[in-house]
Amino acid sequence: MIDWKLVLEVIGILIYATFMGFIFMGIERKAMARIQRRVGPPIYQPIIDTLKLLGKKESVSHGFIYDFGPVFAMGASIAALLFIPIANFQLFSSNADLIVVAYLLEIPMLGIMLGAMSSGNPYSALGVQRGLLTMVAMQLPYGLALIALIQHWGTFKLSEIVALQQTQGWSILVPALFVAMIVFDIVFQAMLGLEPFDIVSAPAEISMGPMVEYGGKHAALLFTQHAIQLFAETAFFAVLFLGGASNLLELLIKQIAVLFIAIFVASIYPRFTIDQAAKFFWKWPTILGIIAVLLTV
Amino acid sequence: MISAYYFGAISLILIGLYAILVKKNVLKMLIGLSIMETGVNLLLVSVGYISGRSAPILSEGIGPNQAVDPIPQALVLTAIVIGVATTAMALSVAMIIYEKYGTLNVEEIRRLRG
Amino acid sequence: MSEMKEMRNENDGVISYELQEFKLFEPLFKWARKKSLWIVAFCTGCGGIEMPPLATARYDFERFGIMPNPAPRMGDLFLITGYVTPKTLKRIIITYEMMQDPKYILAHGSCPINGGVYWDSYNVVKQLDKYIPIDVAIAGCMPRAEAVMDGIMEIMRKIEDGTADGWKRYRENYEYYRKNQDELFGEGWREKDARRWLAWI
Amino acid sequence: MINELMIILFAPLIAGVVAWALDIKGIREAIGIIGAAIPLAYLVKLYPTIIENPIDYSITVSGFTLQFQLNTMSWYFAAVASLVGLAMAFGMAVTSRESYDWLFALMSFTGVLGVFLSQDFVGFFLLWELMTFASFMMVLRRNRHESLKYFVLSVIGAYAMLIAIGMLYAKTGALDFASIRQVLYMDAAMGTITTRETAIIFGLFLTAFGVKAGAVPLHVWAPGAYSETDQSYTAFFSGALSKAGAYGFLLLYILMGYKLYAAFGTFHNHLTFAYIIAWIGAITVVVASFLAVLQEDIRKLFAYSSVGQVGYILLAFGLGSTLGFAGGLFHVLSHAIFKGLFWLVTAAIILQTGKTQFKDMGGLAEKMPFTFAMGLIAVLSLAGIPPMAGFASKWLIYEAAISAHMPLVAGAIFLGSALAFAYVVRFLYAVWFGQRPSDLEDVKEAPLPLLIAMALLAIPNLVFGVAPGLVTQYINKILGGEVVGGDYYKLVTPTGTYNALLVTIALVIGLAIAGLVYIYGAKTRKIPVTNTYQSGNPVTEEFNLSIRRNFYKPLAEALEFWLKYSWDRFYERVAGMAEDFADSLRQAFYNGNVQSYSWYLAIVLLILALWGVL
Amino acid sequence: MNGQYASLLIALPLISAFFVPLIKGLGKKAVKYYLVLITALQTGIAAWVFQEVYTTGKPIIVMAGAWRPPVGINLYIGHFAALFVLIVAVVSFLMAVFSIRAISVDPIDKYAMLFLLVMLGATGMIATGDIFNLFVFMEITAISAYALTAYNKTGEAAEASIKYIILGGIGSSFFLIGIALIYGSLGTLNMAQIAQLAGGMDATVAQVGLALIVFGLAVEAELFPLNAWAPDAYQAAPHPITAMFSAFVVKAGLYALARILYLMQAVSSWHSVLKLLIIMATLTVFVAEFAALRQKNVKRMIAYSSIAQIGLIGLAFALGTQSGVDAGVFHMVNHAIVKALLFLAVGHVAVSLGGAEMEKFEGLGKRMPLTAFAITVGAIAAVGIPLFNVFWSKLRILLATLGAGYSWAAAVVLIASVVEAVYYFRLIHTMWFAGEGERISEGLAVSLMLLFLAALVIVIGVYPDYAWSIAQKAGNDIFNVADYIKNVPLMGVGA
Repeated sequence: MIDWKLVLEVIGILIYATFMGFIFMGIERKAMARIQRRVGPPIYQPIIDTLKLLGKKESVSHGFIYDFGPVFAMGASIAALLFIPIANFQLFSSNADLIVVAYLLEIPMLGIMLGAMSSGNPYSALGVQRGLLTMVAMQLPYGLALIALIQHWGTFKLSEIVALQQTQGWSILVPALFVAMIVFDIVFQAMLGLEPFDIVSAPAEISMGPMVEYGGKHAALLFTQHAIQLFAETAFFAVLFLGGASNLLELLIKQIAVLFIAIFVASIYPRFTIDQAAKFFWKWPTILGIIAVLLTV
Repeated sequence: MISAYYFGAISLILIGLYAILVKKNVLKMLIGLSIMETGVNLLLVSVGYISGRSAPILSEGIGPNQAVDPIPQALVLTAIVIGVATTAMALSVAMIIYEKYGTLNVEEIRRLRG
Repeated sequence: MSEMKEMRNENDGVISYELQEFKLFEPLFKWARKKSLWIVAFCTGCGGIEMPPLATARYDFERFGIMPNPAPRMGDLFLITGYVTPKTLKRIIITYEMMQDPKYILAHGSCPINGGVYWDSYNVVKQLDKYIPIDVAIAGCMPRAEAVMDGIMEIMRKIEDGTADGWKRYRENYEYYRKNQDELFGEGWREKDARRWLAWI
Repeated sequence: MINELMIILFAPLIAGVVAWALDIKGIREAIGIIGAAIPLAYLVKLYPTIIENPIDYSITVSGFTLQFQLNTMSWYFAAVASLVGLAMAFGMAVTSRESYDWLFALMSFTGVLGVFLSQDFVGFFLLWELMTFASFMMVLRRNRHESLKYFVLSVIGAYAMLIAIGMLYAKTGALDFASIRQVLYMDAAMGTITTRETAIIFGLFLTAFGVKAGAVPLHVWAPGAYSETDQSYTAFFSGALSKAGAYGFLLLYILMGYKLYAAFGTFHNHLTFAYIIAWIGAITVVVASFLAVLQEDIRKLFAYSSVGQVGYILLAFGLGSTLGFAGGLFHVLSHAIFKGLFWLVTAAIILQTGKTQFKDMGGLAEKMPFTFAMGLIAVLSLAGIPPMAGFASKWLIYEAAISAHMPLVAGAIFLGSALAFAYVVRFLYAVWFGQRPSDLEDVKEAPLPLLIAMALLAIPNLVFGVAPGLVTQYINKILGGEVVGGDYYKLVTPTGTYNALLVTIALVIGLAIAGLVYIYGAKTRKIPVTNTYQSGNPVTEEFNLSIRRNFYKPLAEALEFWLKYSWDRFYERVAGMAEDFADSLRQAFYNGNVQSYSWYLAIVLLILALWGVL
Repeated sequence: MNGQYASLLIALPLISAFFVPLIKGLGKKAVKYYLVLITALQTGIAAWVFQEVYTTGKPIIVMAGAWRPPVGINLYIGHFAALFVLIVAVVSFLMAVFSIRAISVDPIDKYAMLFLLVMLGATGMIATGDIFNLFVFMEITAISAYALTAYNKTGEAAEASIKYIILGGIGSSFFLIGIALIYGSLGTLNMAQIAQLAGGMDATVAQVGLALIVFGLAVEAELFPLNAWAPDAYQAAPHPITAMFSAFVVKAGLYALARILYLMQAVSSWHSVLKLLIIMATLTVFVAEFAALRQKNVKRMIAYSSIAQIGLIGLAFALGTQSGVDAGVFHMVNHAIVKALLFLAVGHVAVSLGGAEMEKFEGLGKRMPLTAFAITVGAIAAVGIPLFNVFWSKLRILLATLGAGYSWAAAVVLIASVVEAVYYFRLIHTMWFAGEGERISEGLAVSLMLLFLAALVIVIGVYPDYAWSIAQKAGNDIFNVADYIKNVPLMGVGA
C-alpha cells in the first residue's frame, strides 16, 4: 500500500533540499563577501556552523514552548517543501495548491516566534514585533502578486501552473505577470530576511531579534529550517515565475539566479526602519500589484 | 342679517384670543378666555337663529314653525354653565398662583418647564 | 534573601549540569568548532577598534568561518578587547556564563593580563584570569590586527588539540572563580546590580 | 402543540426563566446547562430527518402566523449556535454568579435559534429583537454607555429592518419568506417595485444585518459590547449572535437575490448588489483587523477580531458564487468555534487573574497549561494554520474570491489574515509568555466546567481541520449541488485542492524529523525567564522584561494619518449632537410660558385657516 | 339582564360623587375606602357590560328617557366602549387603592368627588352617542382634571393647572364652534345621523368644522404642538391622577377624535384632515421622545413618553385604514396598562422617597426591588421589546403605517423610539446598577397591583391572541361606520 517510490523521493528531496539550502546560505555569504572584495567563507560554511551548534555540549530551555518552537518551525518547513513541485518530483504537490503552500511557508515563522516569545527576552519580543509587522506590510503586495498569477493561469494548482508554463512560456514573459514578478521579488527580499528588510534580526540593533536566546541544538534546528525554507522559497519563486523545471539542475540554475538577484539587492541597500518598510510596501509594490491584478482580471 | 351675528361672534372670539395671546397678566388672559367663550356661545345661538321668528317657548301663536331652533339655545345654556365653571376654577387657581408666586405675570410663572 | 539563594542555585546549575558527550561524532564536531568560531564581540577598552580591520577586506576573518554574532547563546569565542573595569567585569561574567560549552576566551592586549598602563588604577581589574578562565591572551598595547589574527589561530590550534579548556576549568574550579568574584564585588552582587533598565516597556 | 422545533426554540428560554426564578446556586447552573444542551441534543437527533425533508411548524400569534422550519440551512446555523451555546453554558457555570446573567444569556440563545429557524418576517423580527434585547441586558449590567451604544445601533438596525419588512409587506402583501420570495421573483420580470424602492429596501436590510454582523462603519458597538459582559457569554455573543447578521445577508440572497439582480444588473460581471456586500466585507476585514492589532485590552482585541472575522463571512457571501457561499458557511462554523474558544480562554484568564489589560499579564503558560493549549489551538485556527478548521474555511474563501475575479477583495483577505496573525501572536506573547508579574504568582488553572467548555469547542477545531470534508459535504447539501468536491479529508474546487489529511501527515513527518534532530542534541537545562540576555546586565524577577504595552507602536506610527479618523468618535459626536438638540428643543418648545403655548394653538389655527381657505 | 342597566356606568359615579360629603362625616379614611368601593362596583358593572357586549356581539344602546335617537340622547356601548369602560374602571379602581397610600393632602372629600367625576367624564366621553353630550362629558372631565391638577396646592400645581385651563379652554371653545358648524349644516347632533348625512354636507363647512373639532380634541389628546400643558399637568398632578390622565383621560379624547373622524369619512376633504393628523401625530412622537431624553424628573420623563405613545396611537388612527385602527386600539389597551403600571410605580417611589427626581432612583433595585422590577417591566414594554405587550401593537402600527405608504412617518417614529429606548434603559441602569441603599417596605396593596399589571404586560406579550381579537373587534367598531349607523335605532330616517 505504501508508495515506496514516493517515500524514497521524499527522503531524497529532503536531503537534497537541506544540503542545497545550506549551500545557498553559503553562496549568500560568499557572494556578499566577494561583493565587499573579501575572500569570504567556504561555500559549505553554514554546514560547519550547524554542526558546531549541534555539537554544543550544553543546552538551555525556557520551557516546553521554547523547545517546541524550533521543532515546529522545521517541521512546517519540511511540510511546505513537500507540497512544492521540485523539478520532476511532484511529491504531494497535486494535493495542495498555491494558497496552501503560501500559508505553509508562513507557519515556520509562527514556530520561531512561539519559541522566541517564550524566552522572555525583550530583544526577541522586538524581533517578533518587527517580523509580524513586516509580514503585515508585505502580505498585501504578496497576495496581489499571487492573485495576478492565479488569475492569469486560471488555476490554483502549482503543478498545473508549471505545466501551463511549460507549454505557454514562462510567467515573466507575460507583461502583467512581469509586474507581478517585480512585486514578488521585492516581497521576496523580506521573506528571506535580507536587506533592506532584515529588520527582524537586525544584528547590530536588537542582537539577532528572535534568535537571541537560541543556542546549541535549538539554533542548529533553526539553521536547518532556514536552509530548507530558503530552498523551498527559491523553488517557489522559480515554479511561479520562471516556468518551473524539468530536472533538478535546471531548477538549481533558476534558484541560484533568483538568489543572486536577492543578494545583489541586499548588498547595496541599507536597512529600513519598520514603519518605513510598512509605508514602502503599501505604496509602490501595492500599486504595482494592483496594476498587475487589474491587467489579469 | 345673520352674518352680523356671525361677524360679532367671530370678533368676540378674536378679541378673546387677542387677549390671551398678548396680555401678560393671567387675569387678563382669563378675561380673554371668557370673552372668547361668549363669542362661541353667540355663534352657537346664531346658528339656530331663523330670521323673523321668536324664542322657542311654546305659547300662544308660537308653534314649532314660529320659533327658532331650540337646540342651540339649550346647548348654549349648557355651554354657559360650563364656561362659568371653568372661569371659577381658573380664578381660584389664579388666586393660588398669586399666593405662591407673588405675581400674575405669565412670564414669571414658569417653574415647570423643559 | 530567598531570592539571593535562588540566584545562587541557578548559577550552581551552570556548574552542576551534566554536559553531553558525543562519542561517535566528537571528531567531526571538534573540526566544526575550530572552523566556525562565532565571536561575542564585547568591545571593552581600546581593542575594539582593532576588530573592523579584521572583518573587512584586508584580513577578512570570515574566511576562517569566524563571524561576529551579538547573541551570546550562539557564540563560541569571547573577545575581551582591552582593560576591564569591575563594572564591565560583571557583565563579562554574566555573558560568559550564558554562553554554551564549549566556549573560549581571547584576551586582547596587556591590560587583561596585568593591568597594563593602568597597573596602579584603583578601578581596573588587574588580572582577568582570576575571575574568568582565559584561553589565549595576546600581549601588546595594542596588539596589531596581525597579532589578533595570530591569537585566533592559536585558539583554533588549541581547539584542535583539545587544550582550549577554559570552559572546563571554569566548571572544575568554580569555587575559586566565585570566591575571587565575590571578593571583588561583594556577596550578592548580581541582585544588587539588577536594575530596571528597560524603563520604556 | 408541542413540537420538536418549539422545544429546541424555547428550552433555553424556559430554562433561563426557571434558573432566574429559582436562583439557587448549583441548581440554576445545572438547569442552565441542561437548557442549553437540549437544543443541541434535539438537533443531533433530528439530523437524519432533515436531510430527507425539512420539518415545519407554525403557530398563530396575535393574527400573525409564525412559521418555523428546520431545513438543511437552518439546521446548520442552529447547530453552530447550539454548540457554542452549550459551551457558553458550561463556561457561565463558573464565570457568572448571577441568575440575571442566566436569564438573559439563555434568552438570547432562544432569540438566535429563532432567527435561524424563522420562515417569516414577524417571527424573524420578534426573535431578532429578543436576541438584541437579551444581549443588551447582558451588557447593560456592566456598562451603561457601551450597552446603550450597542442597543442604539442595534435598534436602528432592527428598525431599518422593520421598515424594509413593512415596505415589502406593503408591496407583496406577504410576510412569510416563501411567498415574498416568489412574489419578488415574479416581480423581477414585471418590475412593479421600482429600482428606487428596491434600493431603499436593500439599503435598509444592509443596515439591519450590517449592524448585527458588525460591518464597518456600523461596527462601533462591538468592542464595547463584547468586552463589557460576562466573557463566557461573549463566546456566544460573538460566536453565534453575530452570525445572525451573516445569516441575514444570506437571507437577502434567498429572498431578494433575483430581484436585486434584475434591479441593479451587473458590474464587471459581478452582481452589483453582491459587489457592495463583498466590499463592505473587505473593508470590515481590513479596518477591524488593523484596529484589533492596536488594542491594549484582551477583550477589545478579540472584539475587533470578531468584527473582522465576520467581515470574512460577508465578503464570502458577497462573492455571489456558490463557492463563496460554501466558504462563508464554513467560516460561520469555524469562526464560531475558534472565536468561542478564544472568548472562553479569555473568560478563564479574567476569572483567574482579574486582569484584562495586556500590561498586567504575562507568563501564564506555566500556570494554566490546559487553557494555554486551548488558546494555542484557537490561535492556530484563527491565524489560518493548516490543518485547522480556520484554514479550511479561509482557503475556500480565497479560492472563491480569486475564482470570482475580485482581486482587490482577495487582496484584502491576504492583508486581513496577516493582521490576524499579528494580533493573535500579540495575544500569545502578552498573556502566556514573557515574565510573569509578581501578583500573578498564585494563579491556578481554570475550573473544570470552563475546561469542558473549552474542550467542547477545541475538538471541532481539530476534527473539522483534519476532515474539512465533513462540513463541506453538508454544505453541499445546503447549496444543493456538488460545490466542493473531494472526500472527508480532501477539498476539491474547480481550480484547486486542499488535502487536510496529507498536510497533517506532512507536518507530522516534518515534526518527527525535527524532533529526531532535537533529541540527538544535548540534554536541555531549564532556566527561568529572567536568565536571558540583556546585554550582560543582571536581572532579577522583579523587573519587567516583557513588552506589554504598545507592542505594535511602529504600526500605529505608520498608520498615524488614518488613525486620526474614527467612526466611534463620529458616532459619539452625532449622539452628543442629538442630545443637545433634544435639550434645546425641549427648552425652546416647552418653555414654561403659557402664553407661548397659546401662540402654538393660534399658529395651528392659522395654519388650519390657511389650509381651509386654500 | 336588561342592557339599559348599563346606564349605571354613568349614574353610579355621578350619584356617588354627591354622596361623598355625607361619607366625609365618617372620617377621612372612610372617604378613601368609599372611593375604592365605588370604583370596585363600577369595575363590576363594566365587566358585566364587557362580557355582555362581547358574548352577544351586539352593542348596548342606552336611550335616555327611552327617547329614540336622534331626539333622545343615546349611549352607544359597542365593542370599543365596552372595552374602554372596563379599562377606565379598572385603572380607576387601582388608583383608588393607590390613593389610600398616596393622597394625604386635604380636602380628601373633594379629591374623591373629582376623582369620580373624572372617571364619569371619561366613561361618558367613550360611551356617548351624541356629539354635544360628548362636549359636556369632555368638559366635565376637563374641569375635574383642572381641579385635580391643582389639588396639591403647590405653586407648581397651580401653574400647571392654569396652563391646562387656558389651553383646554381655547381648545374646547373651538371644539364647540366645530359642533356649531356641523349642527348648522346638518341639523343634528346624533353621531349616527351625522355619519349618515355627512356625505351630503357642504364641503367647506365640513372641512372647517371637522378641522376645528380635530383642533379642539387634539388639545385634549395631546397632539403636537397643542400638548404643551401635558407634561406640566402630569408632573404636578397627584400620582394616581397622573396615571389616570395617561391611562384613559387622554385616550378618551383620542377616542373621540377618532370616532368623529371616522364618522365623517364621507366628507370630501377627509383625507387631507388625515394627512394633517398624521403630521401632527408624527411630530408628537418625535418631539416628545426627544424632550424626554435628558429629563431629570422621572415622572416628567414618563409623561413625555406617554405623550409620545399617544402620538403613536394618533398616528395609527389617522391612517384611515382598518389595520391602522385595530393597531391603534390595541396600542391604546397596552399603553393604558403599561402607563398605569409606570405611573403607579413611579408615584409609589415618589411617595415613599419624597420625590421623583432621577437621584431618588439610584439604587432603587436594592431599596424597593419589587417596584424597581415593575418599572423595569414597564419600561422594557414601553420600548417595545418582544414578549412584552407593546411590541405587538407597535409592530402592528408600524406595519399599518408602512402599509398605508407613510414610510417617512414610520421612519420618524422609529428614530424617536430609539431615543425612547435610550432614556428608559438609562433609568433601568440607574435603578439597578447605580447607587446603594437599604431595603424599605413597599406595601402589600401596591405591590400586588404592580405585580398584577406587570403580569398583565407579560401575559399579553406572550399570548397576545385574546387581546388582539378584542382589539380587532373594538377597532372594527370605530372603523366600520356603516355598522354603527345600523346599530343605532334612528328615528325616521333609517329605521
